Amino acid sequence: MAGAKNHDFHILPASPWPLLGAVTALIMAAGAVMWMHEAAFGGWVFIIGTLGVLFVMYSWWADVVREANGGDHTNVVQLHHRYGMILFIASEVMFFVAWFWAYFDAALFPSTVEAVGGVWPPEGIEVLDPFVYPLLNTLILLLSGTTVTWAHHALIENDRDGLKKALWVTIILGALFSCVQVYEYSHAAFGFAGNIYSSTFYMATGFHGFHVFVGTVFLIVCLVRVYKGDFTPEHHFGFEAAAWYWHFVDVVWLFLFIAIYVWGSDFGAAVIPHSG
Amino acid sequence: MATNAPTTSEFTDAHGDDHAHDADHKPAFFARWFLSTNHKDIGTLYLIFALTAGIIGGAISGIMRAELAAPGMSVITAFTDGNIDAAYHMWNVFITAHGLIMVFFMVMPAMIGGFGNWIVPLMIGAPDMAFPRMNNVSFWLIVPAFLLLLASMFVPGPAGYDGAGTGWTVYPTLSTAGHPGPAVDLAILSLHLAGASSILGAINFITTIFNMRAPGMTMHKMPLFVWAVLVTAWLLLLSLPVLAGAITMLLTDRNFGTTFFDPAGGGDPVLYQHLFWFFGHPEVYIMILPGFGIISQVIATFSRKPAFGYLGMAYAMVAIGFIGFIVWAHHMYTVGMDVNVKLYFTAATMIIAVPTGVKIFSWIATMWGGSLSFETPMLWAIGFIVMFTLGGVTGVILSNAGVDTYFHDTYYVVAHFHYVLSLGAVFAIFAGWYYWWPKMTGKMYSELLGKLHFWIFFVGVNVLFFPMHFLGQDGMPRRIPDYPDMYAEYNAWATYGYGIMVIGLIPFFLNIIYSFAAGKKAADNPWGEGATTLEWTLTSPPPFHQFETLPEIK
Amino acid sequence: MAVAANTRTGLMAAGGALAMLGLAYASVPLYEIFCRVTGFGGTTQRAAANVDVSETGIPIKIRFDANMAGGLGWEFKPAAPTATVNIGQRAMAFYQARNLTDKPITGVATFNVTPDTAGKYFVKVACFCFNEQTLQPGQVVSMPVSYYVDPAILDDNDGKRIEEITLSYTFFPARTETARTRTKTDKQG
Amino acid sequence: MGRFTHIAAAAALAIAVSCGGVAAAQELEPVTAGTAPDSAISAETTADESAVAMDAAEEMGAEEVNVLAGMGTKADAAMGQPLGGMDIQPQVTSLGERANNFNTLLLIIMTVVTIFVFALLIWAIIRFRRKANPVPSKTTHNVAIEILWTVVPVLILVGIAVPSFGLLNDQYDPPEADVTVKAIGHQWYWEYEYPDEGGFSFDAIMLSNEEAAAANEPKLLATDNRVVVPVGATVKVLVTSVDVLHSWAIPAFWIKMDAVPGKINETWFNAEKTGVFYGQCSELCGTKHGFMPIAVEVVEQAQYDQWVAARQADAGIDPADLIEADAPAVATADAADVAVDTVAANAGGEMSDLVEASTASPDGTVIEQSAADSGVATTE
Repeated sequence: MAGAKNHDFHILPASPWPLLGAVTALIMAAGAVMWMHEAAFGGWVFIIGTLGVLFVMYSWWADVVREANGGDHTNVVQLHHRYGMILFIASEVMFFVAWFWAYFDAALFPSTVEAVGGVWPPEGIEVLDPFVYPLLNTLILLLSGTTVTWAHHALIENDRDGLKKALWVTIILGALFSCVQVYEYSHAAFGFAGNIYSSTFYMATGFHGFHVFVGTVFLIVCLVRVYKGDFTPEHHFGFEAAAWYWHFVDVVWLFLFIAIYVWGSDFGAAVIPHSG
Repeated sequence: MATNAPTTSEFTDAHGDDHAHDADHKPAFFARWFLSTNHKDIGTLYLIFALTAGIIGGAISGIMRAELAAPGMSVITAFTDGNIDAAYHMWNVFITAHGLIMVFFMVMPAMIGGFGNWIVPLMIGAPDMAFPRMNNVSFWLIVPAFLLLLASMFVPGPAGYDGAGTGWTVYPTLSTAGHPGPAVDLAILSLHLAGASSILGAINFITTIFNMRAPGMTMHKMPLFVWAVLVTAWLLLLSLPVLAGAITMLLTDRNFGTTFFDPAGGGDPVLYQHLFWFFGHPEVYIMILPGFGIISQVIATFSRKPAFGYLGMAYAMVAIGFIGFIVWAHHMYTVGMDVNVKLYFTAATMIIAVPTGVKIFSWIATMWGGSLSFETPMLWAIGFIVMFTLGGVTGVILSNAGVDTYFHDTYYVVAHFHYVLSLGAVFAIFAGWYYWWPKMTGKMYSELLGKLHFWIFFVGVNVLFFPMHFLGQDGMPRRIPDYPDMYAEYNAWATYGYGIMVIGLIPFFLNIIYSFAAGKKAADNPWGEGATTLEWTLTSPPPFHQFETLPEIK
Repeated sequence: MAVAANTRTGLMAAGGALAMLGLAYASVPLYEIFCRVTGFGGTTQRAAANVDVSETGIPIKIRFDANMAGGLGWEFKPAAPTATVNIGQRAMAFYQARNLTDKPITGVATFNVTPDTAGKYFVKVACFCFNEQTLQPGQVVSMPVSYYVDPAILDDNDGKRIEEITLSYTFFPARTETARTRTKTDKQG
Repeated sequence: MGRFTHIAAAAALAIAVSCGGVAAAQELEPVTAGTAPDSAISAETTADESAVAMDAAEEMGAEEVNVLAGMGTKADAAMGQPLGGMDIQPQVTSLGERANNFNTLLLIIMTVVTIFVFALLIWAIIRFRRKANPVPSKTTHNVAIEILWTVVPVLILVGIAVPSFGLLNDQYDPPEADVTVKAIGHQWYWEYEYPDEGGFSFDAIMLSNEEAAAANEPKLLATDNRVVVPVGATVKVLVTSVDVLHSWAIPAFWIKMDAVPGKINETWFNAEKTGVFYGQCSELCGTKHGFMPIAVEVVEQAQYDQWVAARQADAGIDPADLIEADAPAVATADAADVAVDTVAANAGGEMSDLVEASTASPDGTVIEQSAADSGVATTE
């Protein structure tokens, strides 16, 4: 046949999702502004836009899954996906760099610039004890990192039962993390607004929490796909991407734990003799 | 397969797409232009978008230049029923919109979205981008981003006035406490969408360039334009998320009571400037690096000689990209930084001049010994070298923190960055436009109109921007709608220059019409022996799906 | 085979978790030692009240600067604009605030030190920084700052050239929701 | 008319204040130092007041008339303001002169570089055009020249860096300040304070075009009140803001410093010539960013003293008090304790650290004011 495709790249047919995604993103963004400024129905516009975006994401990835199962994802296309995922995670890392930057800007130099009483954590802030719930959460996440690897090995060895078990455990651990985080937030001695400690604390850990949520959903999608019979020992990039993402979330948490919870607690104050 | 009535299954059922095997079978209009997964069509959309945004951004600068033509408020007051304070604010809205539009919606879409999309797969011998569908969402996301930015001009900003008058840098606390209305929120979300678009595009380009090079095309055989886009994509990928973080902090400071930039809550307004310029300085190179790539291709083509010092050229761009990440605070010499910090940033900034010099000299060395002809793209490329050199040397002067104290936030800086961007980037865009026009459309343009465009534009922009150096030396601050009388003369010159530049654009638009209406059919390679990259081996325009059989590079 | 592999993986996971738990708790004393040795910790910027600093006899001028922002209806100024102290000498300065309105107003202070280089060497032993202050109508309070200039400034090439250090406070109106509006009754642990 | 009423109003204020006519001063307050940036002086002065003031102006004589706004130094079109030319404004500080010279040096180096590049470019265009050179060479490498064009720029930059770093260091390194001025940015005017002269303060608001023309000052640059400093003195400027970012800049002194809310920045200058020097806000600060100029009047020391005295009288400051307040005294532990207790009680007991701190210094902490002046908290 003239013009026959003699390569392994994936030439896609036209797709409605990008355009629809942009339209729903516009609705979501406009709705967000309306909602933040308390315009009539602003919250509803925002919700409709968000649901639209979620619908587009679902449909889009449903197409990707269909294409994967249909054999379109040749080795080189899978390689693309690997690169794509790594690069996406790299950009996510840089996103967290901004939050860490804000945190350290305030925490490292409290005496020269900041209005935090010359100390970090600021005077009057009753920080969370790092070795209670944060440590528990660290262990939960680290454990989930091992269980997701367990799932990966089970998948490679075609042990579907073990895969399901390990994924279930990972998802439950992820959910548990989120629950502990919510519990901790709701019992923190400081509110969200009004000072730089709570700003950096809640936004950094909050964005991490959001990523945990996304990662958990990603794993749930993988689990559903496992039950539907997707993934083979050779071809399971969807799962690998979820696992990578999960490890990324894990590593970010370790930095948060060390920098914000431990170093940034008055733990240091407790061990260094000073006026208090 | 009928594509004019799109349904989900039709576009997603990968197994029904027999047409994918037919190189020139194009989808029907709506599917082709709105639901595209074709890098060339998406590239075309980007170019049309950039042209539209450029006209809007340029028209805004026209109003600004008209206002500055003479001292006193005379033009913008016409929009505000003579209310002079409202006119002052509208001025700020205009400078903000002009900056954001030109950076995010003109230069970047044209360079990376337009030429990058169109040309990179052709140059590396790839059938398309790595993620064709994601490519389209990159394009479509900048449309709502642009709409949000335009909308922000018509909703309340500071008390009593409409629009965000914060400058494109959106510094707090002017952008937080100073603008309680929703305008700044719309601008922030506009940047979020534009940023998401660019990050997805960057992922796409890096993956494409790493994985889809034709057999035999090693990294060190890639055309310099591909190198340029690769480095640019890395800069986008690593710098834009930091901006996303910074403007998210702005958003939460504005709406949810956080105090990242609010000193009353222990925050620091200067933190925003660090975050912004950590993005903003790489952004400068994001805008100019693809231009470097285009110029390298054009100069080599019309010198009929391969690029001189290929490796030096490629790694100079890598070096510029890398150093671009560690010089950000030279935009902040007057915020009250420690003297040692200023010393560091002065030194680091000056170092950038070295790889930049390597590029300039290598371009001239490419011409050296060549057999030069001066078709329109070559004129733009030589014009680029002239303009970029002038912009570059003022950059070396400004890099010295002790000197910058005087020039910071004056017209000297305005002149400097317009020489490297408005003249550097735009000249590169025009060079690429004429260079690839025959390839993209299959039609030749008129050399006469093209040269007319170049010469009038060249004179115009120099009359427009060169006097700004004098204004800056005389101390005129940026971002002011009215000025002391002594600045009148050179401001008048600048406004005349704007007029000449606009006249210069007439042959540009005429040329587009002429080319479509009466242009000669373009040969596969209209530029002859000097054009050695893969796109010239294809038909003009290339088939809807090219390289169905991958080319082999020896 | 698969079962054995699973068991092994499970054991490894459990072992890993245990090891990390152990490490995490072992890190408490390790961290403590680290902080003792390096002085690195959450509160290094504030000196202990009982730390001995040797007085050098080299004088330096301290300027006290006071600002108000955001339309706070106070008068706020240093009791004296400047003081000359010896580097290393413990000294105390006073600021005065007066509520000029007929309503109680709560302010919150921020401070900084200039030149930038001096920031690391200007040590406040105690101050009213960041503490919210509520002033009744017409009330005047005097706010003390106890400080010293670290003699290490003399070892700093930029620092030793400093003739005068400015300590600047700015009072902002307190925000409605602040750190202390929530009680700590439910605090974990 | 504009200039006349301006002078008249200032004179009226001077008389009112010096006579202790507080009520009159309050009435006239917004006219000269009004906080509404737009307050047109002529518009707010009634015909009667102008008439009174007019008489006053005649009685007082020109020099004293302007005492409150400044010392009446005439703006010099050749210095301290834009000249309308291509050049850097003439510098009146030695550091500014030095920076200017350095800039000129850079400009020369850069011009040479530019001419060199353009010469190469033009030569290439002429020599290697198609007609002149139909067969292109195939040279693509020349290691020697590539090294050369990397190393030579490096050497040039190192050559630039040495004086550049020296300049930066000296800009940072101030001699001890003779006069300290605090500039506080507001949307959209500057407020100035002289902390060492009793802390009097005033606002500097841009003159309208008509007023500036009447006063024979450059429009958009002149202010109703000027910062007055002595010639040949080292003036430290503390810059801060109460709302958004501003930037305090005087081109003729080669200084520019951002005003950041919640932060104090410092810069300094030592003007070697008398005259009036203008600058403009140099950081976008909102609607009237372009209309909050800075005017510094450099005068002889005697005139400066005279101006300070007038300002102090205006603010009700007795210079004799200042000398006493600056005298160091040893505080008794008691005095400190009382103050501490008062504040601690007020702050809800969160000053415990401080109490400890002060009692833990039995060796007699030195504080820099008399015990009486330490304002042992008096709650009213």
